[in-house]
Amino acid sequence: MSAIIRRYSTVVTKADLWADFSKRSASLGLKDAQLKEALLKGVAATDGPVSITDKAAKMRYASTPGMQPLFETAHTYLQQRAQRTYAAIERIERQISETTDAQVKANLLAQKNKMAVSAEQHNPEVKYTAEYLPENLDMSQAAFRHYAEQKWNNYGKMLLMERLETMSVIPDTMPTLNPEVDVTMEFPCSGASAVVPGAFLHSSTTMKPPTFTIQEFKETDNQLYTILIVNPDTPNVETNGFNTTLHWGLTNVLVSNTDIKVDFSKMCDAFGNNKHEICPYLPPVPEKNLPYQRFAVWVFRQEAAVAVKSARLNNPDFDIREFAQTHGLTAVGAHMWRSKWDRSVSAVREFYNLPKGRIFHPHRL
Amino acid sequence: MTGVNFQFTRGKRNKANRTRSPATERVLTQLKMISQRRKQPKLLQVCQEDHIRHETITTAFKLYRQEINANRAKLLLKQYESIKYAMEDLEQINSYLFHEANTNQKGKRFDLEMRIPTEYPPNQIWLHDYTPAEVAEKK
Amino acid sequence: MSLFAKVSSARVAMRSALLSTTLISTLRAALPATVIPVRTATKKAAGSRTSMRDSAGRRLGVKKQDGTLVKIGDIIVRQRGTRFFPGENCKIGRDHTIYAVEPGYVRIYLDPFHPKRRLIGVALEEHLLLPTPHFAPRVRRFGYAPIERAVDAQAEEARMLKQEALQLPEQLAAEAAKRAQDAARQSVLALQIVAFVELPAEEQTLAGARLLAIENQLRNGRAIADAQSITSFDYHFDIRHEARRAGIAPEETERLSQQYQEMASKVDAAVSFHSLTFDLIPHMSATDMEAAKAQLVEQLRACVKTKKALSKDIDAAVVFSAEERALLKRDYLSEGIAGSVKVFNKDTRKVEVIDAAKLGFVPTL
Amino acid sequence: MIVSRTPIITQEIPEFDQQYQTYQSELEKRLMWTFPKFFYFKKGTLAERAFRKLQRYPSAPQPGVYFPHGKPDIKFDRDRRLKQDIVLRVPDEVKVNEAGETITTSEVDDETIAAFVPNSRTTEADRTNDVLSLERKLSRTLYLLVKDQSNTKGWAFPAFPLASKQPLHINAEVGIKTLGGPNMKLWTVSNTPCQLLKFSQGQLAVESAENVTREFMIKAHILAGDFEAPGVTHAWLTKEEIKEKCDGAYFEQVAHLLAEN
Repeated sequence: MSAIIRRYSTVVTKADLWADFSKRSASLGLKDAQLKEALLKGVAATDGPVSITDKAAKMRYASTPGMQPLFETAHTYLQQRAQRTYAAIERIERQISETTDAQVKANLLAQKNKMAVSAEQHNPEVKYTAEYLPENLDMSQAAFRHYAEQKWNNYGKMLLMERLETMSVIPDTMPTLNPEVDVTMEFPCSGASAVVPGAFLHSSTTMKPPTFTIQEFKETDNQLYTILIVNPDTPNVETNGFNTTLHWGLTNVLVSNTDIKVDFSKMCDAFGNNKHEICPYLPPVPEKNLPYQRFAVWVFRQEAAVAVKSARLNNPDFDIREFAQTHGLTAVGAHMWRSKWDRSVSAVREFYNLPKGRIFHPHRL
Repeated sequence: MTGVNFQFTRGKRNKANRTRSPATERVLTQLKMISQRRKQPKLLQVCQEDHIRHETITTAFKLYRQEINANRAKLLLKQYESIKYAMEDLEQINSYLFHEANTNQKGKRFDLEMRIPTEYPPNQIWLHDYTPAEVAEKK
Repeated sequence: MSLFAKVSSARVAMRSALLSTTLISTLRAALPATVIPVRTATKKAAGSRTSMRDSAGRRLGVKKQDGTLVKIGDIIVRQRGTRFFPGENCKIGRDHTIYAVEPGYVRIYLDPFHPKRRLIGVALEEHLLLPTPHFAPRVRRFGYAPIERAVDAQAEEARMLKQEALQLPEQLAAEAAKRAQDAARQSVLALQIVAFVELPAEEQTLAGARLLAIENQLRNGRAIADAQSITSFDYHFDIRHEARRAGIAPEETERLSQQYQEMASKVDAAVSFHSLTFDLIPHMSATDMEAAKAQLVEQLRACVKTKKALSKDIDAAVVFSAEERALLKRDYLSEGIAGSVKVFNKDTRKVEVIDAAKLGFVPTL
Repeated sequence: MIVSRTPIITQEIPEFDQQYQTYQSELEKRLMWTFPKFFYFKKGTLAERAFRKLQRYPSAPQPGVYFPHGKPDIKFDRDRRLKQDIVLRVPDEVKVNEAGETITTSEVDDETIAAFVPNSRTTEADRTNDVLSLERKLSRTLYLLVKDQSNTKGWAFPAFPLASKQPLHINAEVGIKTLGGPNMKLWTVSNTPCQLLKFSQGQLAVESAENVTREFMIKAHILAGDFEAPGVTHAWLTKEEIKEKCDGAYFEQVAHLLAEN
C-alpha cells in the first residue's frame, strides 16, 4: 500500500474482510467459485472469462495488461475503508442500544443503513451481482437495496411519475406522490405479464383481480400496506361530471424486504376467500363512445393495522384523500392502467351480474 | 487542390499506371494524416468481470485521491489556525512586532539557488563551501 | 481664404437674422462666379408607394370580458401574438385567437407557475376561480349523454370500425381453434391423470381443466407453486360468481370449493410437468429436482457414453429448464471438427498443424 | 526557527499511483490512433528503410489458418485490436568493461550518442545514516533540530532570545547565523510566525499559565552552505525521525508545520 495511506490510516489492515462470511451474509459473495476466481484473481489467459460462454470468444479474449496488481491494491484499499466503516457501524450499534429517545434512535438507524451501504457497495462481488446477476439480489442487504433503488430511480420511478402526471392521476386522485417503493402489477388469471404504467388493458385481461409486488428500499420488518384501486372517470350524468369509484381495496397487507409478493397465496385462504379485502373486486367496465378511464393503484404505508368501516365505501363518489387521512395512510407508491370499451365488456358485466352498459353520444352545448 | 496536373499515360488510365504530381501526393498525404479512417483502433470491449474490475479500480483510486485531498485541506486549515493564534497573541503583547510581522513583503522573490526536485540528483548534490558575498568581500 | 471668411460670416448672418430672399440674393452676389452651390447629401422621402396602402382595422381585442358566460367555441380574444395565453378549458387558434372548449364563465388570471403570462380560462361554475389550486382535483365536465331510444342504442353498440369488422372473423376463428385445442388437451390430461392418482369419474374433467390451466401458466414462465395457487383462486372466484348469478346458496359454494381443494391437493401431490414437453410426470419436489440435477450433471461428467446417447439423456431428463439444457449440451456435446487444422501460434509467430478435436469447437477460419 | 532542506529529488511515487498510471497508459496506448508513418517517412527513402527495419510488424491473417487470439485486423501495419509498438531505436545494452566502468552498446558503436546513466537516488549519507549531512534522504524535507544544552527541552528547533527593536524574522535570521556560522544561504519564507509555543520553566505551558516564555516560529529554507556549530549537538531529520527524537507534547504542537514528504 502506498506511503500516504500508511501514514494516514491507523487501523490495522485485515486484507480478507470481504472473504470473511462469519459476520457478513453469504449472499454478499459470489456463489460461482470460478467466477469469483476470475473476478478477484483476474481472467486467466488459458481459460478466458467465465462470463463469456462461447469457447472461441473465450480464447480470443485478452485483458488489459497491468490490471491485476492494480486491482489487488485497489481491493485492499477498499477493504481497509470498509473495515473502518464496520468499526463505525459497531459504535453506532452500541449507541443505539444505549439510547432511549425514539428520534435519536431513528437518526442513528438511518446513519447505520447509510454506512452499511458504503461498507459493501464497492465490493466487486456485490457490484458484479448487482450489475449482472439481478436474480441473485438479496434484498435484506443494504448494498443490494441501494443498487436496486438506483436502477429503479433511473427508469421505473421516472416512468411512473411521467405517466401519473401526464394522465393527471395526480391531482385527480391524490394530490401528489413521492414514490418510495417500486410497485409492479400483473393480472395472472388472464396470463398477462407485468403491466407498464399507463398501458391500455383489454377488459378480458382485467376481468379478475391483479397481484402486486411492493419493493421497499429501506430496511423494513412487519410493515403493513393498504392498496386501493380507484377510477376517477366514472360518469355522473345527473351532475354532468365525474365520480371516483373504489374498484378494489386491500388493507393490512404484510410485505418485507425479501418477501415482496402480494399474490393470491398470500391474500387468500385455501378456498379463495380474501382476508384483506375491504370491498370485492369490481372490474373495469367502460361504456361505449366515452373517453378512456384511468385506474389508479395507490399503495399506502400503514402506521398500524387498520379496521375499515364498509359504510364509507358505499358512497358513489369515493374520496380517496379523506380515506387516506382518516386511516393515517401515507402514499408511497402507485401504478395505473387505462381501459376503454371493447366487445368483451358485456361478458365481464354478465360474469359479475352487472346491469347492461349504456351507449353514449357527445352532448354539445 | 491547386497544382494538380495529370501526366499523360499510354492506354487506359487505371490504378496501376496512375501517376500523380508530387504536389498532389503531398496534399493526399496530408489529408491522409488527419483522416481517422483506417487509423482508429477497434472498439475496446471488456468482459463482465473486467468491467467490474475496472470500476473497482477507478472507484478505489477516486476515493484514495479524495482522502489525500481531504487530509491536505485539513492540514492547511490547521496551519492557518496556528498562524492566527500566534498573530493574535503577538498583537496582545507587542504592537511593534505585530506590525512588522504583518507587513506585506512586496516584491519578495525566491532565491536563484532554489531548485525544483528532479528525478535524479545532480552531480554535486549540495554546495557545501558557500560563502556569502559580504563575508567574502571583507576577507 | 477670403472666400471662406465671407461664407462663414454669411452663415453667422443667417443664424442671427431672419432668412429673407434679399439676404440670399446678397449672398449670391457675394459669391464668386466659379463657386457652384451643391445640394447636400439628403434623400428624397421614399416609400410613398407602400405607405399609402393601409388595411382596415383587424377588429382585435377581448371579445368576452371576465365573468361573461360563454358557449363551446366562443371566441374570447382576438390578438396578434400571444398577449394572452390559453388557460383552463381554452385553446389557442392558428392566429392566436383564444376560444372556449367548455361552456362556462370567462376568467382572466395569472398563474404562479408562469409568472410572466396572462391567461384566459373558462370556469365551469360561476363561483369557481382560476387557476384551480395546484394539488386540487381538476373540475371537469362530462359532456356526454346516453342514447335514450333502445333501437338507436343497439344500432350504435353494434357499429364497428371497418378495421374491426375486417378482423373479426379471423379473430373468432382463432379463438374457436384455441378453445378446441384446449378442450382436446384437457381431455388428454383428464385421461392421463388417472394413471397417477385415483379420482372419481366426475372429478376427472375438473382435474383435467386444472392441469390445463397450470400447464398454460407454466408455459407463460410462471413457477409451479404460483401456477397452482393462481389456478385454485381462479376456480374459487369463478364458482362464487356463478353461484351469485344463479342464486345458489353460499353453503353449496363452500362445499364445492372444499371438494375442489381436496382434489387439487391430491393432484398436485401426485404429478409434476416435464419442463420441455410439458408431459405429466410423477411428482417431484424442488429439493428432489435439485438433487436429481446434481446427480445427472455428475453422471455427465463421468460419462463414457456416445454423444448421441448423452444428448438423448439430456432431452429425456425432466428436471432441466430450456437454458440449462442448452448449457449442458454446449458443455458436454459440442462437436469439434475431424482431422487437422492450421493454427497460428502467437508466440512463435508460426503456423502449426494440430488435431482439430483438441479445440473442442468449430473454428471460423 | 524551523530551517528545512527542501527535497532535491522527486518524491517516491506511491505504489497505487504507479500501478494506476501504468494501467491508464496501457489503455491509452490501446485506444491510440495508428502512427501515420507515411507522413513522417517518405516512401523509398533511407530513413523509411531504417525505420521499417526496426519495427516488428504483426502477422497478417492468412486464409485457411485459425487465429486463436483473434483474426488480425491490420491497417497501416498495425493490428487495430491491439496497441501499437513503435521502435525508434534499438535499446541500449548496458555492459561493464574490464575497468569496471559501465558502457553501453551505443557507446561502442557511436561515441557521440552516450547512454544516459543517472546518478543514484541514494547517497553515501543514506548508507551511513549521517544525520549531520544535508545529502541524506534526498526525496524528503529535512529539518534542523538542536539539542538543548540545559537539557530541559531535549531535541527542539533552534530558538533565540529577542533582541530589542528587531522584527521576529530578522531576529531569527541573525540568531541562526550566530549559532551556525555565516556560511549558510538561507531564505526566510515569511515574516509572519507560523506557530506560537508557550514555555513555563523550560516546559510546555498550559493555556492559562502565567509568566510564560513565548517562542514564535519562523520558517526558512537552507539553499546552500552548512550549519557549522562545533559546540552544538544538531541533526537534519525527517518528520518521522523528529517524532521519535522529540518530546511527544512538543511534536504534537509542531507536527502540522512539517511536510509529509
